[in-house]
Amino acid sequence: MTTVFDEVATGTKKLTVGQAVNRALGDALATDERVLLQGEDIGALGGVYRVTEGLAARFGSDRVVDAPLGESGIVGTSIGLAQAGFVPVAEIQFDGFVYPAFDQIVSQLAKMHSRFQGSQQFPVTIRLPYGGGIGSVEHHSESPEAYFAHTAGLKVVTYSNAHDAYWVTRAAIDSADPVLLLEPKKHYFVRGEVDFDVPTDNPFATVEARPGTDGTLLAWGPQVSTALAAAEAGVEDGYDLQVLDIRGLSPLDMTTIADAVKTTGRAVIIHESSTFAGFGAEISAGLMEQAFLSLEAPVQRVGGYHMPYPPSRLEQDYLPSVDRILDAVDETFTY
Amino acid sequence: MTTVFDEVATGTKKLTVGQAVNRALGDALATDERVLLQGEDIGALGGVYRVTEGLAARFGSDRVVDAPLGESGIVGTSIGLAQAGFVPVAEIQFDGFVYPAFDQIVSQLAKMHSRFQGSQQFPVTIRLPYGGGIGSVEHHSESPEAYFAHTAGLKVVTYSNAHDAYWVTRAAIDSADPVLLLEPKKHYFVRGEVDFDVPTDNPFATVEARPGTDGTLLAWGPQVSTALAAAEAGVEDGYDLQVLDIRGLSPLDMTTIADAVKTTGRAVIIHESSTFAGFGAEISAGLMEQAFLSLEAPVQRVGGYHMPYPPSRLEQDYLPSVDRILDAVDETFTY
Amino acid sequence: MSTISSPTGHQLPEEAIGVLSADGFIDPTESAKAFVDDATAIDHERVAEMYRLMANTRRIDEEGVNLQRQGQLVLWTPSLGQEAAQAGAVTALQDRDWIFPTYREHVMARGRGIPDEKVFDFFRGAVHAGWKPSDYNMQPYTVVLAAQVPHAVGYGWGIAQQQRGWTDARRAEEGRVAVACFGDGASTEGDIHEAMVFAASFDTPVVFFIQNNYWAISTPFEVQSKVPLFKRAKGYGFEGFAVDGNDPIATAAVMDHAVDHARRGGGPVLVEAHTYRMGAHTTADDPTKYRTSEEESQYAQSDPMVRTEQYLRRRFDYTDAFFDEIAAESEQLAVNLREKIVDAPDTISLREKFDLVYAEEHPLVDAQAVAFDRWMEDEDAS
Amino acid sequence: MSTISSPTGHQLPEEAIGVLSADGFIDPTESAKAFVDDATAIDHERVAEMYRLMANTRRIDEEGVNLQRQGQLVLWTPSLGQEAAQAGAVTALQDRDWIFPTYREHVMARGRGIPDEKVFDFFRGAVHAGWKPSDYNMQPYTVVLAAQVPHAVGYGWGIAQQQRGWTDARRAEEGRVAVACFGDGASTEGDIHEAMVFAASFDTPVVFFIQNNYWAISTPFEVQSKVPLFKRAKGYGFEGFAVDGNDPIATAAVMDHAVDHARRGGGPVLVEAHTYRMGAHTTADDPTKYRTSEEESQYAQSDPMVRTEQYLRRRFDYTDAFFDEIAAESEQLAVNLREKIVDAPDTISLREKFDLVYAEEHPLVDAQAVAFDRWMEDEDAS
Ligand SMILES: Cc1ncc(C[n+]2csc(CCOP(=O)(O)OP(=O)(O)O)c2C)c(N)n1
Ligand SMILES: Cc1ncc(C[n+]2csc(CCOP(=O)(O)OP(=O)(O)O)c2C)c(N)n1
Ligand SMILES: [Mg+2]
Ligand SMILES: [Mg+2]
Repeated sequence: MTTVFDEVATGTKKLTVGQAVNRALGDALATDERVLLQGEDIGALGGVYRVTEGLAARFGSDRVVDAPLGESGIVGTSIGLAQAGFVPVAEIQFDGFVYPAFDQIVSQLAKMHSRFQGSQQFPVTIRLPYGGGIGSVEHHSESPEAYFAHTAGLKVVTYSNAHDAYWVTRAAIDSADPVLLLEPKKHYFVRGEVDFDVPTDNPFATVEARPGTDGTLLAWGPQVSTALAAAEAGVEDGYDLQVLDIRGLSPLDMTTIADAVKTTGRAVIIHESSTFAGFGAEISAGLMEQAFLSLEAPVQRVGGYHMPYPPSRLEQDYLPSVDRILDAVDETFTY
Repeated sequence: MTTVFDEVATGTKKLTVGQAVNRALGDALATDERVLLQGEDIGALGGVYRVTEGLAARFGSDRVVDAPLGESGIVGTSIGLAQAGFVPVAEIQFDGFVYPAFDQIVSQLAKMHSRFQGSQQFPVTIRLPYGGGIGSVEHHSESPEAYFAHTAGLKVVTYSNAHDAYWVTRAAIDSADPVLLLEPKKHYFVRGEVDFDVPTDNPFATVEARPGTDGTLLAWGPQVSTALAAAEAGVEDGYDLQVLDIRGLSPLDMTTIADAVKTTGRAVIIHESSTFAGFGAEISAGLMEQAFLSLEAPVQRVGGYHMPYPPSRLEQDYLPSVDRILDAVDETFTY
Repeated sequence: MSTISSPTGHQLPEEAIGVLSADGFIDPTESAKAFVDDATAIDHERVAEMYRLMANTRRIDEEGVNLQRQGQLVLWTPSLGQEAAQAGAVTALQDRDWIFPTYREHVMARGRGIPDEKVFDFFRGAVHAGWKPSDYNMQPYTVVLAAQVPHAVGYGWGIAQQQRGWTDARRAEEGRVAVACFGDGASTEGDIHEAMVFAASFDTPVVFFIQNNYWAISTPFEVQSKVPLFKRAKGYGFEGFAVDGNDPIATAAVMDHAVDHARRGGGPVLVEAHTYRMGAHTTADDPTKYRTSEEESQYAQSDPMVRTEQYLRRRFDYTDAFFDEIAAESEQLAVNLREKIVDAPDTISLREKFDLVYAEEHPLVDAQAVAFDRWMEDEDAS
Repeated sequence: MSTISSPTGHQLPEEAIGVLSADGFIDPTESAKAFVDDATAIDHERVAEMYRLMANTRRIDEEGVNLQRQGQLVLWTPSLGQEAAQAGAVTALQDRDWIFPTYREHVMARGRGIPDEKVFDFFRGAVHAGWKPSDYNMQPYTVVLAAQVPHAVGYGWGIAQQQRGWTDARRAEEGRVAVACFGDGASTEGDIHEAMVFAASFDTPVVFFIQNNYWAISTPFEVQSKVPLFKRAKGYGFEGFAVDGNDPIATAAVMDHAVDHARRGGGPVLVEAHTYRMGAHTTADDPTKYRTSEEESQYAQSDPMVRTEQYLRRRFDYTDAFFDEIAAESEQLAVNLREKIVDAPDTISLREKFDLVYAEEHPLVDAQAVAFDRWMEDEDAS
């Protein structure tokens, strides 16, 4: 799937999200010899989604390393590699396989900088393909962002298109702090324009994906496209809906979000994982605190139900849909 | 510390929280031969807080088992024990040591009933002493409720006094579903009246710990006492504050909470872990959805800062305090 | 002797117990001594039954690949090449024993009498668990590597307690054993280690049954370990065996021994069956990216089904009649399966899933179910 | 020979390498053969240095218990009884090597020149990490059992890459080694296993240094394993040694060998030092609940400090003068420490902690810090 590139990218190119990530990883490896990739099957195979295709051949199996099959070991050794001066980029193969590494992420990696009183940096990036709608078996479709965003010391970021895939990945690797990089895997094969000129904005900021005045749809990663489709469909119902693409969950660009919702007065938050104690709750609570007087109606959440991610034949009923989003928008107009 | 009891409890007694838990565990062991306790140091030592003192001697080291030192093993084997017909009660020694078991809790235990289409129950209780303010070293003072409450399939419960310690523990063990039982360890030595008559209410419901009309303080576990102290101190400032004691985080008794806040119009949520994407966010978002029109002011959150739990000399600056709570109440009166 | 040396350098470890040559002659390895008599004493009925399980499953396996290509399945995990190992293991068990499988134990599922369509319900994305575990004393397939292994140990711990004080005779009659299956890749996960520590500590009747098929997706075994995995057992204080997993009678004899040892209360045992994943990891995999066709064709020569057939012919004078019958039976199974699977409806709706999250009531789930009902009605109406 | 058989049944494993008897005579164990020469060749300066580390630390350790009783510390973890093991290990290292300790490596911290008060800052709840790791090439104490062990392996992996292609001479001069410390209890954690797999897979220069002190709080070693832990190594394909950890010269010689092996690029090694936790687990512990005083007094007889003193006297004619000097020095250290610790102020404020959560800016943390400032001002004003 992925083309292998030989030089650091420049100009503008049409790439899939997966190719953009591949290019970002390749450019990071090419420009900083401290960068080391490890993960299950990322070498000869190029990853189960071919996102790392060609990188082992180009940079050597010393820098693009097929790890033994232990997620805690992958994250734990990445911490040690950082202590030895490396900039590790660890891949966890699927969302549902990150939990064996939870202690090393939440209790070690996230806390090391603070624990060591800043005397050592831990620029570890954990790449985690996430999200559903891909018709796969159990544990391949989860959205664990809430578990991680709560964790101080960790940055949690994502993106929804090829351009951002490139720049968010570069920024994650460049970050002096540990970053959990959530990759919307159902978009790996979605193509878009990537501009390789260094962006002027912060790649982790929240950006407007579509302007609108009647209400704001807030989404990230795989659900930005659903939000955009809902906004489009909403036109027929007479709604002019704004869509915000949240790239950084931690840090969360609450200023941009609150300012936007203050203008529209209505907000619907969309995400795939269960709404209960999900990350949408933080945004809703944040709007409560920062935009209360401007709210025309309670902020609504559209997300997964309070159940484990269902078998794939049922996932379309489980995931947020255009109709469910517009229903929530309707609800805000009953106030 | 704990007295060892020989018969199933009856009547009313004054006990510490730790003694009440000890009694609940003993009564469960005495009344149901399927109950099996396992955990690190729970046998001869009686647990690092002596909460299981005397139980191994009374029920045998086959039923009160010193486990090898692996948290994932403790939870993983508890799942298997449940499949063999046992009712396992697993202790994880401290909040900060639960993360190595995260996969077994979140991805296995919580999902098994749903995965198996209800053909098998998993009545596993995980006892987890939690919370800070005890002057201990790193990882002994955390409040990880948000990580677990988000997880469908798991019940997450806690309590704030000796009476509830007894009944919430009994109910957790009786539950046909897996329960994460958060034990407010700083209260282990706090004494209270325990009424052993079977309670008429649901032990996981939210209850009013103090009536009040000007605003509602919402807290659970170790912070209920802080909330009560704040309500008391608030009298001087002219506030008549209600305090709700939230025992079930999942299921969360949102009806009681919303009804209460609809009456008072103001709410402050108090918890120890970082507020960002903490469990308070869910309550705030829930109030947004269910009590919007009755809110006189935005719901406030008072909790830990966005940092790892600090060294113990600094914890009093980190934890919610009466002053910080009243400050938040003041804030709601600026609207 | 059935030593295999592969392009990636693997070779049956010298400690591996093997009895049959690749073409089905009795030709024991050095290390097989203690097991040759037991292995060769396995009667023809059991060998034939193993062959049947292997042949039936291989045909269904092929159908799995086909059905996935035709869009009927979301995924399929071929057991191609690993049939002898699984057949040897499952025929060593009593019905009352419990199996804790990975996602590739199709021969074992068949050995337990699990209908193919139940296995396939999982792979067509209809359910997370294809069958009711207690109907077959086999836990549904687990996808998170190694996670089922502590479950097996906990189960074994429980039955060890229930069997405390039993006489040897009663153990032999009624004693149960848990078999924990996992692969060479999964062996690296921390859960495997904790499971082994707990198993040793509580003397649980658990057989750790490793299918070392030399690959974990694209990762060769050498990345996980430079020494065979049976050697891990000694470090926990129990016995470990390496067996030629493509040799059905060697595997059966070693598993018989291991299961018997566990059943008598002797504690855990580890059996590492050296086999080879002849197919792709799953239908989503492309082995050409990471292994050579020479390697694949070399292993094709040690095909366990061929070996079993040869043994039946040579030692027990089985003839074409038998093999033709099995082939026809297998074909019929495939036909039946297709009928049941192609365009099969959902077995459960999302609405029903609400009621399965908890055994007891949960107000939030109930409220969401009500909202879901209302929503579905609106959808139908519009 | 210094075999110990305890009330709970432990005994030095027969494979354990021991050179000194409990009273300091040279009396090697059967298994010590390969190490006797190296051990007895250790010069008196090193033995004296080990003794100094042990004696100084023991006095400070005592002070730890006192200071905790007096409310100056939140907790103290005595190293009492484990001094020889740690002294043998730390003196086997070069300054450039890295140590990844648990929370009980006080002799090793001293060996690295870490000032006592920095160690105590951790135990008085002032900081989570007592010292700047790169100042001493020693990671701060880790509380989550086993978590530091994959870090050591990752560090070793990193340096192995940096040292690729180095000549043997350069390795000997500049090569670095990582030492991963853990206890018998921690050995059960899954992280230990994954760390060992990674270490073997990447041939990392890591020495796994286990202090098997036979207790994990109240849990006897038998619960973790029925066989000594050095046996685990073989299952991963590297070498493991058991050593009498109360014998300073045996431990030193075995650690010298292990470190040298790792330094030359030979990959990981495991050393299990059999010792005994003579004190409580921590000041919060009460060993009378779970072990007998007979057991404690039996182990008191193999006190490593006595043994080292006897050896210095017998073999190297050290006299009272030396021991008195060390005692005086130790006393002075304790006095100095008390001065620095009693009622010592915070070393850092919560306000400063805000700036340490992230290396880069984080708007939420910044906003909270501003709010915290405002809040503190209000508090001060009111
Ligand atoms: C915890 C976890 N990590 C990663 C995966 C993704 N994954 C599925 S199968 C597989 C390889 C497993 O190899 P092995 O254990 O040898 O079994 P095999 O597939 O060869 O039968 C991987 C990495 C997973 N399922 N679970
Ligand atoms: C993951 C984890 N689980 C539990 C604990 C609590 N705990 C602290 S020390 C200890 C015993 C450790 O025993 P061992 O590894 O033998 O080391 P020792 O204390 O004997 O030096 C336990 C259970 C912990 N710190 N970390
Ligand atoms: Mg494999
Ligand atoms: Mg110990």
